[in-house]
Amino acid sequence: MIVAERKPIEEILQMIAPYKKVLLAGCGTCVTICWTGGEKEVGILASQLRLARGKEGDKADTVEATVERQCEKEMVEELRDKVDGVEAVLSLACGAGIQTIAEVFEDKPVFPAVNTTFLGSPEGEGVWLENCGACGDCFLDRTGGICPMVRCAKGILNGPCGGTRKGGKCEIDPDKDCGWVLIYRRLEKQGRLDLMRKYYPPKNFRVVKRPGKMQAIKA
Amino acid sequence: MNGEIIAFCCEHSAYAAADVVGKQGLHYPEKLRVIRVPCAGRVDIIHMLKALEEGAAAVLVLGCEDGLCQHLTGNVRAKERVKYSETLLTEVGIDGGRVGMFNLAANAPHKFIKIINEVNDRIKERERENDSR
Amino acid sequence: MPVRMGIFLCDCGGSLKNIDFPKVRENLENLEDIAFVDITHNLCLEEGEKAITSRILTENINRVVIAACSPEFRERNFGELLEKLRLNPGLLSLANIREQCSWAHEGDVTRKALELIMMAVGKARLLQPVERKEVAVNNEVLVVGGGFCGMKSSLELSQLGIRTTLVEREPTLGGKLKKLEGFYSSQIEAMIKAIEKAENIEILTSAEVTGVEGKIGDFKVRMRGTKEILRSFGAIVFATGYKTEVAAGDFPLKPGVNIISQERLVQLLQAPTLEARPETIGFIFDLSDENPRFPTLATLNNALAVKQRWGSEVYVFCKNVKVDSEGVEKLYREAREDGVMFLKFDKNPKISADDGRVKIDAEDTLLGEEIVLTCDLVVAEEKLLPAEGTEGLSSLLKIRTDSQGFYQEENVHLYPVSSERKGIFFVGNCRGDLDLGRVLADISSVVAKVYELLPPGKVIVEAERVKADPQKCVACLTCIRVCPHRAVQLVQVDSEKVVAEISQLACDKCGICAAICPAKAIKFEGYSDDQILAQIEAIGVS
Amino acid sequence: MARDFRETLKTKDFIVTAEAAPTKGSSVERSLEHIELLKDKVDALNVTDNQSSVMRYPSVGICLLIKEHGGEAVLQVTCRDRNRLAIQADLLFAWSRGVRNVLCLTGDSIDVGDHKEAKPVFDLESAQLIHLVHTLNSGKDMAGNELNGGTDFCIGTTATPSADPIEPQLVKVQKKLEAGVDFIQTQAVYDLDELKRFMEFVRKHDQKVKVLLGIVPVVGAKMAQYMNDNVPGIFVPQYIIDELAQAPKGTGITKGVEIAARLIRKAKEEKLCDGAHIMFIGKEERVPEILEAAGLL
Repeated sequence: MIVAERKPIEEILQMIAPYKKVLLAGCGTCVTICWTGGEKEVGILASQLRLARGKEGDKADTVEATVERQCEKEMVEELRDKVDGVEAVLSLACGAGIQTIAEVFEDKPVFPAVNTTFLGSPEGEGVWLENCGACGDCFLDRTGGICPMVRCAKGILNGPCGGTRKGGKCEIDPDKDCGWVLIYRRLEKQGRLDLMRKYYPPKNFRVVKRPGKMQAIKA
Repeated sequence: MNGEIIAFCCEHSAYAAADVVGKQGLHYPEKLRVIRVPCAGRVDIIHMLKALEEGAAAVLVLGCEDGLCQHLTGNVRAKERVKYSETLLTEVGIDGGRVGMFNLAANAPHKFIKIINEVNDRIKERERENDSR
Repeated sequence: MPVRMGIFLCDCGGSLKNIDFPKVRENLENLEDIAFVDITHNLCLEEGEKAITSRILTENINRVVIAACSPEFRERNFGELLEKLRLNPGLLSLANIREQCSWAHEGDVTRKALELIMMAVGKARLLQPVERKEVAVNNEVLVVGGGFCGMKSSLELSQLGIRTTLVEREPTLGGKLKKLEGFYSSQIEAMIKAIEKAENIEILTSAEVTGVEGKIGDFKVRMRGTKEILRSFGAIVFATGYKTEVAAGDFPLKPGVNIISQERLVQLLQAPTLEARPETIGFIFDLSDENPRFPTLATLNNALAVKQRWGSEVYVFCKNVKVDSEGVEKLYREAREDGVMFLKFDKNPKISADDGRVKIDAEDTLLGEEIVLTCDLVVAEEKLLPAEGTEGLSSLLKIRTDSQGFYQEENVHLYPVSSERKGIFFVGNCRGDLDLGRVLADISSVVAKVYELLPPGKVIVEAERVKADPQKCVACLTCIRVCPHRAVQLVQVDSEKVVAEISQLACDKCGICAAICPAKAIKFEGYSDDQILAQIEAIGVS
Repeated sequence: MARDFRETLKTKDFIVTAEAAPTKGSSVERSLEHIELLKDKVDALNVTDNQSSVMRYPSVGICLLIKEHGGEAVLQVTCRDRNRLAIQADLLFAWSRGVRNVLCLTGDSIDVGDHKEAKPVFDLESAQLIHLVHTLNSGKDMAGNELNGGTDFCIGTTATPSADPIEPQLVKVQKKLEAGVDFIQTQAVYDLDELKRFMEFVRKHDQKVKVLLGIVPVVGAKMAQYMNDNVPGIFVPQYIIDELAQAPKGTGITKGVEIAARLIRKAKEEKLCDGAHIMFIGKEERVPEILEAAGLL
């Protein structure tokens, strides 16, 4: 799923400073799950904005709404009445959602309230781990299902760099595991270390031609 | 609202302690408004923020003593949420000290009074500071 | 249906003098959805019940606000009364104007009382009925552990007519007490016979619990014995006991032929023949300051047994014999009277090997002199530790253990035998160092709790007090991860969407899930977000 | 005039190289001093490439200076700051101007340096870089195009014999050996048993490659601790930290020099490896003392 983090409040306050009435648009999918942009967070941010602006004597008027998937035009369309009634939209969805809402309501200024950070999965309660770089050329068959592109800080193939810390931790963060040590252990357990001993030529970065676009085969 | 103190009180501890205050004929400031909750862990960030938006001088979450929450983690989570609310307030230049979490047992009416009095004193002090400015 | 609210104000027999009730009524009467505001004098008495009854029967109201004493006293009774009058108790909202208003302040508090009532009114407007329904539960209980504690629990449950299955890891029942010499082992034998005779107790020996799924009323328990067993139980009582270990860290010499454990000593005592009768035997405990109760009992019991059986010189080196457990004082006196010597030390004695024997060099604090004793046999101090497998079982059950690895922390709310999961109980020494008296108290306690939670027949639960809205739930698993009572699970609705479902039986109504749900999909009726916010909004409005 | 390093590798019993870190800025005087001081005392000077991800004067620039002043240079190339186009172009340039030796590294993380907000490239990593140099040596570029004049670099790479766990590192070393390298220069090693084990592994896969023991003198207990905590791939054992801690105040550098020389001398005497590579960063002027104490002058 897509993981995002809320932007610093000063940045948000600055973006919406010129607007009296703002719609805070949440998304009910990934950003809800990662505790960043669901109904609960929309409520908290709205309240925080009202408190901040109220203190300056510039009472903000907030409207709150959360749609199931903000990256779907049809679902965003449900917000039309609410969008019509405000001067700007503050979206708590991922970049895809923000762009969809901006496209559907072309005339309305749309601002991001969150930074979309990575694709990941929960590691435990309230902790998410990046584990996919959406590189377009999946390598997981060769690495025991652990992606070196994102689980390694440098995203390198062919094994660990020389900077691995004691106990198989990453050069840049002793709290994070070295992805290649994880790969080694997994493959060792499966008796498939041969896969790691193979040389892999430089990655093809042209697999996804930017801007990316995918056309499913029409049935 | 007009400068009230709102206290979300866990019914297993603080709410009962507040009752004991009354039963023993003890007192706390009249501006206290207790909202009964089943556990401090029920209190959410939005409840605290909304109370401040409405004009509360301070918002307290009062739960069981550490390690003695009927629901094990309720008071710990409450503390984390209060801390987060504090951050949210500080971020926008509002005194984070206006939210607070305290732990007490059902049989601790004096602690209950002490908490409320201290919070009330801080509110008064802040008012004085603001007046003199 | 539009809100139509009845308000009862109770002046507690006219004793709440600092509230001007007529004024309060005047202020409330003007609100649009109020059917009536009654001032009553003693809602807790029969006259109060009559007052409520007649009004509700005639006024066709659908919300009730009662401003009176703390909910501690009458909330339940008011709810029951409403139910009798065919009004859902979920539609009742209380204002505590006595303990938390009239009594807590001097001087006139009419304004505050009015405000507290306004808060209750604000909440009442948003209340929804909470349906109650009967659910079928399995009343059978699984007792894990066939020692004294497990056997006694099974017997007492069976005497109440509750079907019990007793599972024991070892091939025979009896546990640790069976291995103690004398009085205790004979009692255990009698108990085993009683269990074998009881019709509603099933015994599974050489079997272990390997999996527990589900919730109170329907725990699916997997057990491995001679074959794999999968059975459903309504509740599980763990009486898995403890183990003892020679406190190696505190003991300077390694256990061996001359330095033995209590268990080894009992083996020697029970052996038909003895190679060589030990002339001098030393018992040592209190080297660490923990001084556990059960090993104290074992030491005294065995010291006495040695004295009586072998007639050896018996010395007990100790700091302070903990005799606060039942029967221990008596045992201690008996041991002294029979000639067991107790030597008290402050500084830990020096223990060294001495030509096949063991030398103990201690400073006796009572005599104030050094005592050097060479023993043929030393029985070492033992520590009380969680039984083998406790860690595995606790992670299987997703239940916390304390810092020493025993089940159950001393949480006042759960004390003594409940756990964070409804229907799972811990009794006896698997939850810490208890003496027999405390173990017996645990057993009575667990029997009462099981009976209360799972009475014979069907159980009435509030069907949807805390509920995840399947439309709003995004199945993020947050509630499942945070529920301290493990009451939430994923279910499929309409054979497609997977959502969280809260078991009303297992749920302990804390609302942690409702607070944390990022989709705001969980509603705790009576403490919902809008009901809490309505109270906040009512403050200062009057 | 210094000897061709590839020749030195083939013929010399115990090879010695030293690291020359470029300065931050355009003034190269200090580098020149170091070059003059060391060029005849060591077999090659090895120039770092934005070492520790700290932006500096380019490696190739110092390599050219070394050549101009009659020394032998090893050009370090990391994959952190350049993609495959830039790396190939830079290598062609270096070769055309007389640089004959290249050390292939992945490069430290951007995060450890002084431009933490930069975009890390890592289009390639060290094993792929070795393949790339072989490709250029064969007269072609990575896309398979014929080059108008190729290269014939002597190729080296690095290894971390003290890594924990070591096994994943060895997998990588094996790949590099299979790609073909003339020499390996190890990360700092303080425990010669680790070096021995590493050599056994290397020799199992490659009899010809020359292994230079990496020497990073530590000049104080605090520094050693700092390096353990912060410098990737460095593990100073406790006994050395203790030894440094016991040294009288102000004699840290002397002690560090002594320990370094001891390690080199032992490695040479016991024929544990083929040479040493000294990295005395910021104290290049003291390198001769180590050489002398190790009996290499």
